[in-house]
Amino acid sequence: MLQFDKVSMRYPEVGDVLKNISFQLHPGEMSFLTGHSGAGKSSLFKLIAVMERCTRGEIVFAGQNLNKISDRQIPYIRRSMGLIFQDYKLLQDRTVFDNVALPLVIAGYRHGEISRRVRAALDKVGLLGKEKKYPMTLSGGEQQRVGIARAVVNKPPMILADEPTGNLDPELSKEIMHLFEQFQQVGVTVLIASHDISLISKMNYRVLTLDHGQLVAS
Amino acid sequence: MLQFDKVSMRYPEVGDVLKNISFQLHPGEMSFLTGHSGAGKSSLFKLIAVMERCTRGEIVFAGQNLNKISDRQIPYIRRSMGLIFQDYKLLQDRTVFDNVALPLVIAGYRHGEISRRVRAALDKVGLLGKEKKYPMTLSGGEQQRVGIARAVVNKPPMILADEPTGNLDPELSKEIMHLFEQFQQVGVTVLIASHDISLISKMNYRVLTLDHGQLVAS
Amino acid sequence: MRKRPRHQQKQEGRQTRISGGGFIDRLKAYRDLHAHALFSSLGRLISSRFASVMTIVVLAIGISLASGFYILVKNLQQLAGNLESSNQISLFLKDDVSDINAKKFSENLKKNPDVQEVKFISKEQALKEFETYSGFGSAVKALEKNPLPIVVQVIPKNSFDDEAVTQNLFEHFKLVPEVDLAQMDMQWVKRLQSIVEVARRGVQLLSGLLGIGVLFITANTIRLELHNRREEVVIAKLVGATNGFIQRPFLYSGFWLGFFSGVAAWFIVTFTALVLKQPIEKLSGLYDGSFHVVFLDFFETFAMLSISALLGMVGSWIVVHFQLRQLKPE
Amino acid sequence: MRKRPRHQQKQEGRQTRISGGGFIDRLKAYRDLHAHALFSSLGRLISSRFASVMTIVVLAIGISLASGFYILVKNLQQLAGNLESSNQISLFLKDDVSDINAKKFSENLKKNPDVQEVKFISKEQALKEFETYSGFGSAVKALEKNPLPIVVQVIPKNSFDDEAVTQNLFEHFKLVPEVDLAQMDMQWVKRLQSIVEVARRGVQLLSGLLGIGVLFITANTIRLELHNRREEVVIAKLVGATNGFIQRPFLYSGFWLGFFSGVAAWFIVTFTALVLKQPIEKLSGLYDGSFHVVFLDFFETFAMLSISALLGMVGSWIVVHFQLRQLKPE
Ligand SMILES: Nc1ncnc2c1ncn2[C@@H]1O[C@H](COP(=O)(O)OP(=O)(O)OP(=O)(O)O)[C@@H](O)[C@H]1O
Ligand SMILES: Nc1ncnc2c1ncn2[C@@H]1O[C@H](COP(=O)(O)OP(=O)(O)OP(=O)(O)O)[C@@H](O)[C@H]1O
Ligand SMILES: [Mg+2]
Ligand SMILES: [Mg+2]
Repeated sequence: MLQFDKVSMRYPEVGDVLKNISFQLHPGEMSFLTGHSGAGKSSLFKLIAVMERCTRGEIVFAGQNLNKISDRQIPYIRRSMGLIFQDYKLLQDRTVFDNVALPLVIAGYRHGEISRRVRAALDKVGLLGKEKKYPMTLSGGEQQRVGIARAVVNKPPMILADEPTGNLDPELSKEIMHLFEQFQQVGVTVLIASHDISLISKMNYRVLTLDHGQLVAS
Repeated sequence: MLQFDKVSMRYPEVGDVLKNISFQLHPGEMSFLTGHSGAGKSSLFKLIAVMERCTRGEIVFAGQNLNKISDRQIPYIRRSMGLIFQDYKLLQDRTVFDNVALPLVIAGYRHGEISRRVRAALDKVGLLGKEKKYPMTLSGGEQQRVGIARAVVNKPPMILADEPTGNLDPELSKEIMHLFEQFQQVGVTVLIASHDISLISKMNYRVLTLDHGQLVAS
Repeated sequence: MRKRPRHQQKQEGRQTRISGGGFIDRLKAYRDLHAHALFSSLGRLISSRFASVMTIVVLAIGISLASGFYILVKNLQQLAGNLESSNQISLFLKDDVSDINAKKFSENLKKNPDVQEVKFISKEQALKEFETYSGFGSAVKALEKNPLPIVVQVIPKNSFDDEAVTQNLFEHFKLVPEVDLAQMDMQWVKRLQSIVEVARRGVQLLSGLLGIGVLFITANTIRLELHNRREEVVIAKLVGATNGFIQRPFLYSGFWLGFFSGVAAWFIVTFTALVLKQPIEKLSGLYDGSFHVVFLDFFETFAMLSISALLGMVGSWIVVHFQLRQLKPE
Repeated sequence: MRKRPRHQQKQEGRQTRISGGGFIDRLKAYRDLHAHALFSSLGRLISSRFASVMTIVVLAIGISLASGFYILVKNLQQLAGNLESSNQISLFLKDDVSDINAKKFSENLKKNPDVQEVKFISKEQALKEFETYSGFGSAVKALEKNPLPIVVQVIPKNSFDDEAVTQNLFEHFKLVPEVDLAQMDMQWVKRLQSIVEVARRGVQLLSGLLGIGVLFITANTIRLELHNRREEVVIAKLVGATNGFIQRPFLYSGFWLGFFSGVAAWFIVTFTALVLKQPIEKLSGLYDGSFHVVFLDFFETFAMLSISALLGMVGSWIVVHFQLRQLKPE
């Protein structure tokens, strides 16, 4: 599903933030990505979502070489990924419903279908009943869960979650992780960046560890 | 330093989010605030920072009744609190230095003094050398630490930290908590909202627990 | 070898685009998207009422100035049309031509295909006119005998080449035996040309300035709105929106802004014209009263609204097109 | 009982404001804050060059239209000044007054305090003038004897109440024995009044429109900028900024925007006037050549720049003042 081959990435001002990274995720595999603050986890996610391009190496996603796709193709690539961002990235002037519905509206789903799917996704993250509220009037953890609902609403073949439980209490964190496990069980590839080592260690999945941009354990 | 007396708070659309809260923080005391996602932790902080007003009860901060102060006095109240926000609230188009310097500029410090203090604060959170970068080019954890540096730069008599370690690795979280302890030791009152129960339980401080807007343990 | 994987990518891209259902369903969904963008952009304008009204007023001022100038030119042209009658030839007949012969002569002139109008002025009429217009009126009354000749004023036909026709006629009249003296009112023609020249240049310059102004204001407003909504644009891009999807609501916003500004401008222009109508016609009454203020007719009103809406869309397209390329998620 | 704690709060509030150092230090810090806001707002404008240039062009168009109208009025007034000489009285002397007596009479008139200018026109001059201006020139040549009287044209002194003075003089001249007939050129006066009336109304309306326009555009630009920077405003409020601190950079932004727009408008106006100067003066040459296009003088240029800068500040103040109250951290 996803393959990194000797990938390096450089920000002009700070130098290489990812160095010579190689790994492979099989379809339906679930894995964690850890590392200290500033290790390069979010940068790796940006490469996969083509928000940045790598300076060396090759990234292949679903059979497509991400180095070689054109700007016009990027939207269609992104539609097959569910992205959960560290800073949520919600639209502040749209309701929870509209936020979660956005990927479906963009993909051109009909109204009834959108409504059904959004409700199902919100139910999964425990926010049913908050559809009409605006992100500003939600607690930090609730906003984070809206972001999760948006990522899973169009059932993408791959989910990339950047620190999805940073603002959730331990109980809820466990539930969300369980949600990801459910997706994995129906064949979705899941990659989760997280600091919550106690939680990760309790779950028995592969852990990729970054240290100053290098993959030190896999 | 801070006293809540039967405080309730209501959002028109959702009803009471804080119910009949009473507690007291003595000057130089450090305590934690926990509770499930949506319990009302951030709302309680908003009351202290006069971002919202309570519907019933009284809040006294540093001898001033926060219910009775006028809009013109609010800025001066806020200058005596170091606020750390769950969503960082950094200025995206200003450098790290300018972000951290903001409270000092507002309070009218001279240039040399500002520079000295900002450097000291950034050093404490391990970001010395990143002064010239913009928040957008920092990792999530680095941004969170910029927010912490800004809160402590003008040495306020009270620090209010909302989820200050949500995006930090366990190592760094411990260091930041240690930083708060140092402040407490020189007489600063510290209140920290956190989900990180394993970290909280290791440190031996008072824990206030909220459950659906009610204080259930203290 | 390299071409192949690219092709496959494209197909896959298209497949993800097709979200269940057949061609008809996709078409319906597409229509839904457009209708949604059209009305949601209107709703957005209404919900931020204060902001929209300010923008519309600013645009309306620009548009109403531009169409005000258009009306000015239109009225000037009408005026110039009136003044063209000054492009005439006066024939002073010989003293020995009798009144009856003079009348006959002028009747004959009317048959000339180049002549549009002929005005016969008897000696008595000439004296009266002279009294009225010359400023020496009372002095004339002291005259013992009417010294003025019979005058026949000839207005040449309007044609594509006015000056040449007038000149030809003039040369012809010089040789007519009854005519003592033919005189062309050339000074009037020259003055008219100068006035028209000045008006033309001034209006050109100002219209250019205002056209640029309206485009700039629309573009600037949309640019600022885009800047305001860059978060939204970035997020939409991140969840897979194409540039087309993102552009649409901005283009419709531009359309609505332009359209409503056009409507507001119509009111401003009409109001201004109504206020100015009375003194202008009073003034014109002092001359010969043939001048009436003209407004925008139905077709021109329609054109104004269309052009405003179009300018709004073009302005927003320019900005969206150039800025969208720059707005990358990072 | 209630008043007391309030008082204490206020004092404490003030104390937190004083951040170390004495009065002089605070004054210096305050000056620093202002200088910082002034130059940082300039730096911000320069760093967002494209946006600033667009805003400035939009404002400059408004300002240049307004000052263009000002120049128009100024030139119209100059023109009206020329035409005022039409507000004259023509005295037709009796046939039996000899040339020498007539000259003497006109010399005497000059001593009248209400009279500004006296023009003596002999019979021969009158005939010549008549030939040139009446349109019956050639007909006059056919006259055996000059039928025209001596004419003395009197221009009354300019005064606050022109019409009354003219009327008085007119009544006086009627009774003078040498004068056969006194005639006031009233039609010209009426026409002039009508023209001035129309111009005045039009210019008033348009200037009002444009003044509102400039204010609106500035206010709108600042509003959008404020909207763009509401995050910044909210954050500054959260770390203890007073409304004054937050307002300052916006006011200075408004100042710079207005000032630079004024400069740009000066160039636009000067360029336009230079382009129009030639055809207008050519036109004026056809009359009597006494009309010259006037531009903005030094004082007016200064006033224009000051007013633009002021409008910029006022516009931003209005918006900042009203919107800042609404922008609460939540
Ligand atoms: N756009 C950028 N321009 C320049 N440097 C950047 C940019 N984004 C990130 N960096 C730098 O790259 C390094 C890695 O950042 P990244 O966001 O990948 O870390 P992370 O592993 O996600 O950390 P955290 O756990 O704190 O979120 C950091 O030192 C950061 O300062
Ligand atoms: N501005 C608002 N308007 C209406 N409701 C609000 C507003 N802010 C918060 N709420 C609601 O109040 C409740 C408490 O929110 P609060 O942010 O205090 O929770 P929290 O304890 O900080 O949660 P978390 O740990 O997820 O940040 C939530 O249910 C939230 O939806
Ligand atoms: Mg990160
Ligand atoms: Mg919270």
